[in-house]
Amino acid sequence: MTDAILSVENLDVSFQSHNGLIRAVRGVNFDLKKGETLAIVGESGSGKSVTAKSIMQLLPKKTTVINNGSIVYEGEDLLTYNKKEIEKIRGSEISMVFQDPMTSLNPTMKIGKQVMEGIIKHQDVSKKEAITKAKELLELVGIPNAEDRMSSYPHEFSGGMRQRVVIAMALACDPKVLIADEPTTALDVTIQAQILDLMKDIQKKTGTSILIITHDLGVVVNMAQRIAVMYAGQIVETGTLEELFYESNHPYTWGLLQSMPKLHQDRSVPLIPISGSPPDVSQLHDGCPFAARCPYVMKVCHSHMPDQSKLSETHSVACWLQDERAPRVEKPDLGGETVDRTETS
Amino acid sequence: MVKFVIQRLGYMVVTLLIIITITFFLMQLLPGTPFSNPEKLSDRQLEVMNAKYGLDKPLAIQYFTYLGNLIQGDLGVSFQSQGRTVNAMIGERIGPSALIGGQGVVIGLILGLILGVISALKHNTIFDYGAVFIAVLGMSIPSFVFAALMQYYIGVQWGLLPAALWKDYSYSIMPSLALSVLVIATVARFIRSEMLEVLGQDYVNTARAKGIKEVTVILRHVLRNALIPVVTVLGPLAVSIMTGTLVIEKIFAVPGLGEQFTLSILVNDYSVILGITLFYSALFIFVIFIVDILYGILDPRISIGGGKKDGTS
Amino acid sequence: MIEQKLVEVKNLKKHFKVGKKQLKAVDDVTFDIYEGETLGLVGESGCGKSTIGRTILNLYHASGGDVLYKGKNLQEKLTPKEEKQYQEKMQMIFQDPYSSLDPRSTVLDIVSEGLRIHRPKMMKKELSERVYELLELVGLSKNHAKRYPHEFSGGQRQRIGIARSLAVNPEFIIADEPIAALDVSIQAQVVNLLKELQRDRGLTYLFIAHDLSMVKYISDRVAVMYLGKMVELTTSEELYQDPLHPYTKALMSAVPIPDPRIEQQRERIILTGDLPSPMNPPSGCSFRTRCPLAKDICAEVAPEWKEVKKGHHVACHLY
Amino acid sequence: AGCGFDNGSEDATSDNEDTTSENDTNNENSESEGDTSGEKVINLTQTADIPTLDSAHAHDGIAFTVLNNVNEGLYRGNENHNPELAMAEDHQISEDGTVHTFTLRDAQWSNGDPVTAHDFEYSWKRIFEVVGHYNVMFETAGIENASAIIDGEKSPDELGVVAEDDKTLVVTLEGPNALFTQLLTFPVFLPQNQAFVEEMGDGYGVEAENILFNGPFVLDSWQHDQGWTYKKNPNYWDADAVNVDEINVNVVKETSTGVNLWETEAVDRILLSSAYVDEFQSDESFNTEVRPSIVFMRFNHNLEQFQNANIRQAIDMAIDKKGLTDTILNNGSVPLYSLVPYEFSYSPDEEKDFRELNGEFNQGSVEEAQELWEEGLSEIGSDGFEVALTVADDENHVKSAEYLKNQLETNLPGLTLEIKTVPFEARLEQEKAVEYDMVVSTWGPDYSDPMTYIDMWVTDGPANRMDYSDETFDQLVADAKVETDAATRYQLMLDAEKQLLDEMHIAPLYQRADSLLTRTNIKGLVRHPAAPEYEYKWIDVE
Amino acid sequence: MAHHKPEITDDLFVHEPLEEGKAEELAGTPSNFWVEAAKRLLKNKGAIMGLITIIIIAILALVGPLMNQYDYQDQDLIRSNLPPLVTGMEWMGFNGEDSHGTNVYAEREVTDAPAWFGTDEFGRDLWTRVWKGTQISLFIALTAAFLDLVIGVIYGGVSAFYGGRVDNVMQRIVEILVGIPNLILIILFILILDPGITSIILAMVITGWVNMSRIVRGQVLQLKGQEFVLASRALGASNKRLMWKHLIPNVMGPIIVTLMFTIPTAIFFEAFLSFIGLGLQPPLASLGTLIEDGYQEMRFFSYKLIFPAIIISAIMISFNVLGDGLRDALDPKMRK
Ligand SMILES: Nc1ncnc2c1ncn2[C@@H]1O[C@H](COP(=O)(O)OP(=O)(O)OP(=O)(O)O)[C@@H](O)[C@H]1O
Ligand SMILES: Nc1ncnc2c1ncn2[C@@H]1O[C@H](COP(=O)(O)OP(=O)(O)OP(=O)(O)O)[C@@H](O)[C@H]1O
Ligand SMILES: [Mg+2]
Ligand SMILES: [Mg+2]
Repeated sequence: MTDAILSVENLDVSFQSHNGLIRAVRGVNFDLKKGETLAIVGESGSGKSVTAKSIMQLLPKKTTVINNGSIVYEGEDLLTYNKKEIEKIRGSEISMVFQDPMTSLNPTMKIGKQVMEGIIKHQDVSKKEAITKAKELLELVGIPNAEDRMSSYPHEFSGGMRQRVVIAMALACDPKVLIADEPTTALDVTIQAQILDLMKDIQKKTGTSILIITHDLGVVVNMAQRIAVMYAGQIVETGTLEELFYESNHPYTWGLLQSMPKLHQDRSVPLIPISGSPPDVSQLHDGCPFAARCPYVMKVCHSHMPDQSKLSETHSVACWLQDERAPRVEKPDLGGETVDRTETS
Repeated sequence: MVKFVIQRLGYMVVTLLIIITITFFLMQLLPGTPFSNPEKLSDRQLEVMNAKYGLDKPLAIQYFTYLGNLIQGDLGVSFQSQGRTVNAMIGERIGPSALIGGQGVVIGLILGLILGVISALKHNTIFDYGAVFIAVLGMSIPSFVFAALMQYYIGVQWGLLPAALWKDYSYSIMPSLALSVLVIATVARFIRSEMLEVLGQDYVNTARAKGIKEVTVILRHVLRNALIPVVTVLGPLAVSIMTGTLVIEKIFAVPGLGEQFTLSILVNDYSVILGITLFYSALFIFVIFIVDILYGILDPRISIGGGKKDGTS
Repeated sequence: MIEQKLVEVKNLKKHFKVGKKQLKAVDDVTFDIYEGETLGLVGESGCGKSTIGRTILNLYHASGGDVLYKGKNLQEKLTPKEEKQYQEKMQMIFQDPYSSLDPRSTVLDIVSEGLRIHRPKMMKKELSERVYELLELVGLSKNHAKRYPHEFSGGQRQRIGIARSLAVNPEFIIADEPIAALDVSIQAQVVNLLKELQRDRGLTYLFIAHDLSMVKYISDRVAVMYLGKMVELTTSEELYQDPLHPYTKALMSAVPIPDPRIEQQRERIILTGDLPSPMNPPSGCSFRTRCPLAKDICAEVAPEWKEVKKGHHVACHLY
Repeated sequence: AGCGFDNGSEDATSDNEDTTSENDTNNENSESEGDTSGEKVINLTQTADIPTLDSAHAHDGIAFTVLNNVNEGLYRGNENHNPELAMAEDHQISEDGTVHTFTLRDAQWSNGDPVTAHDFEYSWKRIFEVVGHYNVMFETAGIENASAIIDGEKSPDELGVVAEDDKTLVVTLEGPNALFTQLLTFPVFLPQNQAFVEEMGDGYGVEAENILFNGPFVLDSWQHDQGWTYKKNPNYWDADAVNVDEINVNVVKETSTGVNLWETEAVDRILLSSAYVDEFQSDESFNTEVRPSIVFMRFNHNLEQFQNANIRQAIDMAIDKKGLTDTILNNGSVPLYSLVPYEFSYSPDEEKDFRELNGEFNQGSVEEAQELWEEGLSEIGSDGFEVALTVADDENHVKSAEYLKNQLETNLPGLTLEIKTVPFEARLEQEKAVEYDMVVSTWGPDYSDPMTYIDMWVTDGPANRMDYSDETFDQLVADAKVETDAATRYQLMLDAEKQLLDEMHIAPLYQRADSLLTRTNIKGLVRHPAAPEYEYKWIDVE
Repeated sequence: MAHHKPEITDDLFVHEPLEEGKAEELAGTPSNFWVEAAKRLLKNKGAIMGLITIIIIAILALVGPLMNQYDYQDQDLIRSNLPPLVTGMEWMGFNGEDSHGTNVYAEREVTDAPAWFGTDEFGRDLWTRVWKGTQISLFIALTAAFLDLVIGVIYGGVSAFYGGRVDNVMQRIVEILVGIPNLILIILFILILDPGITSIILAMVITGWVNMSRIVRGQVLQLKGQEFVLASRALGASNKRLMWKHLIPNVMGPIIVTLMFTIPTAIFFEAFLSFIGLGLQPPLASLGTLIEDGYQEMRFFSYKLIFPAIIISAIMISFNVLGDGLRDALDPKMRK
């Protein structure tokens, strides 16, 4: 626990907009440990990207209000850093990969140059060395003919290759923390598998800590050791993979797990969706944000925010059901696959 | 690529031919004859003049004769300034126009760029509004009023620059400034909206995430991409400015092409009208062609001859 | 299952002209869709799935081949009346709930558009009655009819799209990745709705998707495409238990399964290399550049589309 | 026929006549600053470039002025606008007044060749070969066979001019002509050096280097559309009379630009538009120069209402011409009640102004005009009508038209006037085709004689342009043309004007004047009433 | 944290779902696109000021000429060239003094109503003429813009909608049209037709619509590929329906914005025509002709230039700012 390299404490981020304050992130807490992969899951608009961007301080200064909290990296609060200091951290200590490989590369700049940019900025190397380093990086992420392809433009690469370039850029200065914001959402499954594999490989080699953001539980399972589930700007449950998949305690987590078809799901049995739609973050009330969609909702949920309850060293959940006054509820069958049908291919 | 260029050139020639044809016949509808001061020319003399310049022949013959000469690069002689070739007239006139126009475009580009960038970076602040206001003002005041004010204050009252005429380099500054106003306004507005657009792109954040300085991000990633679309407006704008703007040339007594053109239309100097039209259209079409190619060079996504390969944005 | 063919696709081709080149988005594809079934269609992005769907509906003109609907060849010249008739029978649900609804039209206008076109005599009142009915059917209320699309969430929008396609009483619906753009917690809502409608109205679906677990759940049979060609087609059970084509195998293994225990024991076939460009597909079998089992012949001859087991078609030199 | 040709009479494009075509110049002098050599330099302005310097083709005031100052013919106009011997040292006239023998003085072209009688003969005949614009001047001058050559009946070779030797030029006229010496100052009669012209071919007169000089100045440089520079010609026979060393002419098209240049002392003489008159009126550099060019309205004589004398007279009388010149134009222009302008021509015997002799026509009050109007209307059986007034799109003309519309509509009940502004060329076209109701026209003299105004109106004359036809008038003009007695001829012309204006076949408006700023130290600038307009020979800077 | 607060009582821990369907309820009142755009526009102070200015100017253009006893063409030489005089506003320079400081009213003993904006050399009241001119300029501009709109929208729409060969041919025509110097076309128009407002408008329209057609074409090309168009096609919608029901309403935003910029361009252009002498038939005046006249006399009678120049600039700025504001308000990207 003490080996957290990055801890986000009580982070609270809002945006000023024409329709008033949008509270995108509301009191988020989590630690990222050295060498581990933490996944943040949650649906669209739940504040995943905002959390990631506030670590990198990439949110638009004018409209962003960080009301509260700290982001501690190696003992220092990044939120207190000035522009210069944060530029030093960015790319070298903490780097980030964005969701869409199609748009995260500058279309008018050669690949090689884009990769070298960070190297030149953070490392005291000659141009030649930077070129060599860039080439190595591209090879590392599996770009064939790296040397030639350095002078290609992004549009000459396929989506998967572009995403690999983006990863190469992020890895350029051996960052201690890699934040990957939906790094494979835009890619095909077979390509996605390649990229995820690549990230794991690299982590093995460099010991980087990865914060991966996704809404695809499959990807989470593939990559992460621990998971944080976000809903409407809050982390509603955190725990290890096993804890969340087999012992989860939050109705939203249950809903997520249930709504996905199992591999052997009988086609005649309907899926169990979460009713309703995700909340509008600009119009949240006091209570638990999931209350409106929760099948177990209680009176208290409408008016009061539940606190985090610690279920184990690694597992905590924010739900009134954990309160001893709450009625016991039957956990739904999450249909943990029985292990007999494993080898499918 | 070579094939593309040849094809495009072919297109250009055809377009020019059509333009010339239309202009040739339209021009005949202008009232009056090409001979100046016809008030005192007798009919008999007009006849002789017409015969001399081939104007007595059927239009179709005149047209083909013209085309024939054109192919040999001969634009004919002016009816108004007898004996002077149109080639020479354009040659002489284009210099001053191109100089003041070129300088105007450069000044306008630089100032417009600065204004546009400030306004985009300080979006929705007082700077932004200020820059937008200047730009709008630049587009709002008729250029002759602006030029006249400048001439009076800078030239006459403060005596900083020569008020008018065309002698040495210093005479080109004020006309250039007057011309640059429109360019400043256009460029500033364009850059502003393009920058705002580009600033919202993912790759800008990606660049920032690399830890590069904000200035570098703006210069290297934002500005360059924002500038590309400016090329499309700037090309034709530059042509129209550099081929002469009547008003400015008249006010500053600059012997430029725009002034000549208007004059020729008013006195029916057919060969000069045609010559300048041809020159202007050719330049225009050519610049559009160059813009297309430049666009392809600036924006590697555009494949010349193909169009955008895939939606990258 | 009644083995009554509803749609027969024969040697369908759709080539686009891109610049000077031909892009074979769909290249010689043959399959049938039976009445009342759901045929899943999977494949990577850009392999031609949507193009097949649109060509069947005649939104694109086929470059070759035939599409038969109940035995009637739709590629032949149809009278306007016939054309309308088939437009009524075949509908489409689109991938993107954001761009598939006209932002300037109300829900009422959107849902009733088909009725206005095909039942021009319908009274206004009747029309809105019918729209309310449809909205209720897809789980929205009639209060929503006066609203504009941007006021709805993704899931609701997709339901509007479904209501639109149902308005004209179709028999056959092409669902082009109808859930791809939706939040996970919403996807199940839509899938359930589609299944329900199929049960109640005897609809036939061509369900295009790339989420294999959903496809498996919803489809009776699944077809797999790669670079404009169909590589495998069989029942969904068979496909998951016994995929034949190396590409299908890789695809199945690449799908991450949201269950740590299974996932830990899974073996992956990680393909190397990237998708070739459809502008210049590899010679012979188009998958050979990434195929772990490629042989010499694969580079030379394009494999035939054959039925290797009953109801199990594959195009691969290994079989 | 002799319609005029001439200098800018109507000025080609605009009516400020002065501005555009006519020559006018605004010039001026004063040493330009920075010139430390003590040279006398004058900076003038022009409103357009020189179209050509080939005297055979020259047809506008600017070219005439330039030619007049860089070349010299047999005669040159003096300070009083009277012809004086120039290249000719001596001029002998035969008894019957038809054979004129000129003896040339020793003079040189700027390339060193002597100026010979052959140069005159060559030049004069060449005009017919190239069909110069103003070959009609030879017809007006009555030179033998000129008319026949123009009509294509004889060849140019047969023109009545012969160089008997290098120094002797003999010109034969078809009859005696009172205007002959006067006409000889006109630039078509300038000599040309045959060898040089032939060497230059089509390029003759197109650049400063493409022409030879034998006048008081040489053209030192000529930058098209920008300006040109005269330098004193040291080889000129009368070089001692020339005072300035250099004259720069700049092409400036906008009056406001000219004013700004004046204020920065870049130029020494400018033409003002009326807008500036108020501002500079009290300036000591300000002066107005009344020009012989006239502005008047033509009535379309094919229209029923304009065949009625009362109506024409009413229209003319209803206009407050003084208001027009003093308030609207405000540039020194003079109200005109006649055809021949003031101070243009003086009777041969008494030296009286033509105007003084013939007086002013159709003067009267608004009430009188209204009476005429009523009468006219009842004669044509109408209670009013609408007519269009066509004007060229020149500032002063348009202003005048606006004023006329208001005056006529207010003073003549039942009259509606619609103004039609058209480009200059279009106005001419419509005028020549007589496709207008009323049109604001201009006319300037081709030579200093009333005939230049009067013979316009003969039946079917090319300058008639309103289908006016009057036998008495035609007869008077024909008689005047052959009359050898100066006094009788003058009377015939006076009668002709009366004939035209007694019933106001045209409505004169005003006689144009130019408002100018001229540096007070500039003296000796001569401005002739007819082309060539300006004489720089005696100009000086004090 | 909340549950430490005393009010969390045991009785709160009972199952209480929201009423059925509540979760599906949409927040807020139904709003349509235009209403929202209008709201966004209202928040843009610049644009609103522009709009208000335009309205004020438009109203003055209509009633201004009626506000005193002078007609725009009444001449009176006694009143020639009177400087502006507004009783009570002498301190602002409306003091009836010319540039030499002489009170012209006193000097000429003019006793009838003062000219608020001064008079011209004919003694015509400039207040009346300026507003009359504004009226005419706005009329010309609006008509030209409207014609541009109609032609441009149809041309651009058809070109993009049918695409392929049709588009190719139509775009070539545009290229040629743009290549012919429009001064020639304009002069021809003005000469062939009778000079006047109609020919000025037609001359402006002859090439003016090209810009609009380009914008529309670009937009339609983009929209054509959108799925909602395909969806409508799949339902069997005719081309006509697609065009009018789906495409045109969706390009309305850019069209309106373009229109906002077309109007000042047209006013400007009319002023340019006046500069080269191809403007209106007197005694009609437009802002352009007034400026052109005033510019000649700007040193001595500066008021002749200043008032029309201020108004023309105000119109331009207002339309530009309004156009910018509309662009922001109507831009779908600006919507959340
Ligand atoms: N710059 C911003 N200004 C205003 N609101 C913002 C801004 N960035 C994000 N938001 C809002 O904050 C909320 C959280 O956004 P965020 O991007 O973090 O969601 P997410 O969980 O990453 O969703 P997705 O899965 O769609 O990427 C959203 O409602 C979003 O609209
Ligand atoms: N109108 C068109 N013009 C040219 N090429 C097209 C057109 N529509 C599709 N294509 C091309 O045809 C190929 C197949 O496209 P299609 O949209 O059918 O793929 P898809 O399988 O539906 O992909 P996705 O999963 O991304 O929707 C792609 O390469 C695409 O670029
Ligand atoms: Mg996100
Ligand atoms: Mg698709």
